[in-house]
Amino acid sequence: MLDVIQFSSFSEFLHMGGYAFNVWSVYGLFAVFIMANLFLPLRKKQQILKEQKRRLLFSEAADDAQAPAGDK
Amino acid sequence: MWLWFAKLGSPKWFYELSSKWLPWLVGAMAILLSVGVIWGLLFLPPDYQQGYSSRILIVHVAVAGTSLAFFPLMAVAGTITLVWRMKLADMVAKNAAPLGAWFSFITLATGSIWGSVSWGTWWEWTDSRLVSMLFQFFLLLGVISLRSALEDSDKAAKACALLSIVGCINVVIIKYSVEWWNTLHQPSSPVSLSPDSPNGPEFWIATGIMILAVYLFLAVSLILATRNEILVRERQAQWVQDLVRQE
Amino acid sequence: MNPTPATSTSAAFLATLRRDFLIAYKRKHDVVNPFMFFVIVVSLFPVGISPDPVKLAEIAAGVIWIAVLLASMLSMDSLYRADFEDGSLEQLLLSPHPLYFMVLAKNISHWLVSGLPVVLISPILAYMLNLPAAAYFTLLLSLLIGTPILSLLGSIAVALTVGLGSRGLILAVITLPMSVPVLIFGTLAVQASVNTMSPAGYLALMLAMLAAAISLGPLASAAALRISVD
Amino acid sequence: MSAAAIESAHNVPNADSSDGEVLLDIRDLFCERDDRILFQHLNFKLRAGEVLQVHGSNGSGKTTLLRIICGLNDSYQGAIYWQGTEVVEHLEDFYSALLYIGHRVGVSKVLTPVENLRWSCSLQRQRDDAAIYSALATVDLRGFEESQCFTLSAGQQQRVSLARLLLSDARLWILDEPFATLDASGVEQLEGLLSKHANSGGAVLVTTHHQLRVPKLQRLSLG
Repeated sequence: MLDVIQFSSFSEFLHMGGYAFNVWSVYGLFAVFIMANLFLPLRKKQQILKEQKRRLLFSEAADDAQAPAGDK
Repeated sequence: MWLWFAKLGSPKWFYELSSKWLPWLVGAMAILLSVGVIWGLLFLPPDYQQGYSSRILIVHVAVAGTSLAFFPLMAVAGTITLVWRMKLADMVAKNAAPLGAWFSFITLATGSIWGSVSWGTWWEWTDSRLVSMLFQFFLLLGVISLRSALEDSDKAAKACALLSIVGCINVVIIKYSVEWWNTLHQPSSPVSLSPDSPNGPEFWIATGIMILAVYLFLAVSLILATRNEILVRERQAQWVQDLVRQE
Repeated sequence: MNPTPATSTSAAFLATLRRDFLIAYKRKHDVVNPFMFFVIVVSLFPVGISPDPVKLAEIAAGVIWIAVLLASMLSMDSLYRADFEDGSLEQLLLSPHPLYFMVLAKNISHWLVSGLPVVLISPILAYMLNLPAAAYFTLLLSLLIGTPILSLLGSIAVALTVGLGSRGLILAVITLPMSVPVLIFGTLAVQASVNTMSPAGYLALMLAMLAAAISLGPLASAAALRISVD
Repeated sequence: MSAAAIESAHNVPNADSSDGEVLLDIRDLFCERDDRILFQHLNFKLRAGEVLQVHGSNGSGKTTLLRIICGLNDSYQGAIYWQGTEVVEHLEDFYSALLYIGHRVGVSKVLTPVENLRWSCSLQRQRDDAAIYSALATVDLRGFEESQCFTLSAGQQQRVSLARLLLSDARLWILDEPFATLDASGVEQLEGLLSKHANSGGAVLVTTHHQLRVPKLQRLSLG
């Protein structure tokens, strides 16, 4: 049973025995749900790193600018 | 034991450990998900009553089963926050609430799409599982809005921890009382409204694989979100600054 | 200067109870408004749905219970707010007595002044909604057991949000889903009486919930107050 | 900032006035708020007969320190001892001996001064109405005993809370800016109360920007 593909043609596969809308919308929703919850955190991570890098660079630049003045 | 516990509480330790584990978790999740989905869509024989619409159930049951884990998870994290004041537990709890709301929402959506075939209606109050899932969804929204309303993050952590513990007890009571309420309002028609009138062993094996895959997905997405939270909250720490420089 | 023994907890409990009664007496609108809200909401249903007595009789139990739920939620707002703003809450937290009993005293007095009047007026509204007479007593009894549970649950949510400026809606989002079991068993009990069956089982379950709420609710509220007053 | 806090902790003279019994002992207190360290390695002792004034600029954590000691704020590390035992383990004993007046003085506005005091006394030590009336007379509120507190001025409401000092037998007073709304005579009266309390073996922890005129005054500066 397990090794039998239930469909003989691609259009039959899409048709899902008359439940095309329901089956495909559920699997579509599921795919969007999973993709969104994996890629949104990854994108957010890039944003966080970018923002923090910017902060660090500027605070270091400010330190460098101040350091010689402090030595004098 | 306690040393291990204290170590686990350190965000740095968690970040480094999760960096090692993530590829494995993602790999296992990807394999199980593809096996589940391909099997579900291509190989699963049609149910004699429901036809191919039973394929919806694989996804629905897996997501629904995983949604039930959120309140216990948040209650445990809340207890750790309140008793041991572990920051990491709150970072997990903070991200678990919106993720749990997503899971509950997808459960409701897939449930009602399945119901539109099986019951002929998109919403059915006599299905106690969907009704209690609806109230779980509302309770999670309550936790999220409490978190966003409290500005002080320490206070928000403790308040949400307490609300999660109260909510977890409440979800159980709601579940049983809705079931009870339901048995008394059952319509006279003898049609089975249970979403898992089973369809042979293949169906259950496929569902089992899917449940495992969705649990792994929960772990992966929660870990990803928690890692982001760590980067934000620990931004003053030297190791985070080093990490930022390397990027 | 030996520290003399503090007052007994029961004396402090009674004093807190008396103080809250006194405040309620002096701030009558806090007590009257939820009551009026309840009466008005119930009388809107016949206007909005149908004046047909048969239809009204069918929904009477649910309408009264939901109106009670909303009125109870609205009245909760006044439980800790004034005390938080004037610092009395800090004094309560710093008393040498178990906070559980202090919170319980506040909950009891609050229920007596805002919950009980709503319960007592409900038979009149039940009559106006054409609820079968056989169910009056059960309605009264179920409200008598159910409204303290609602107060004890609401108290937790109010304690969690007491520091917030505007919290009307967040209070609703937190408390209303938690009230579902009370609503279910309250209306089931009344429906059972309407259908001339015994409501005893439901009332017993509600009593069990009340026992749990009395023992755990004030503990959770006390913890929530310690979090909010920080 | 942290260095300043360590230094200031050493500023507190503990060695020279070692005659009184140690009531309150603060060990290695650390508090951080919003990624900012308010104080760390904070150590001090408060002995019977002492008045300790906490100073510091706005936002230096004076109020936070007082609330931590009271147990109203638990986001700290370190230990607080009351008469030799850790406070968290014997909270009831500590609270029997503690009287705290914060920014919000704990006076209900709809109640009268007498009703307010009846309630606050009932939490710690029962006093009869005669004592309450005479305490109110002492803080110059004669004639206002039966008026609702919202008809009183801020200073008068503060005086209602001062009457609690007279009625209580708590050994430790923790007062957060008690002079803020008081007039000259009120300030003088409160200073008198503090001295008297210290002389009879009590201890006071107080924050104020006011120059306190009391004997055996200790100072602790934050920030």
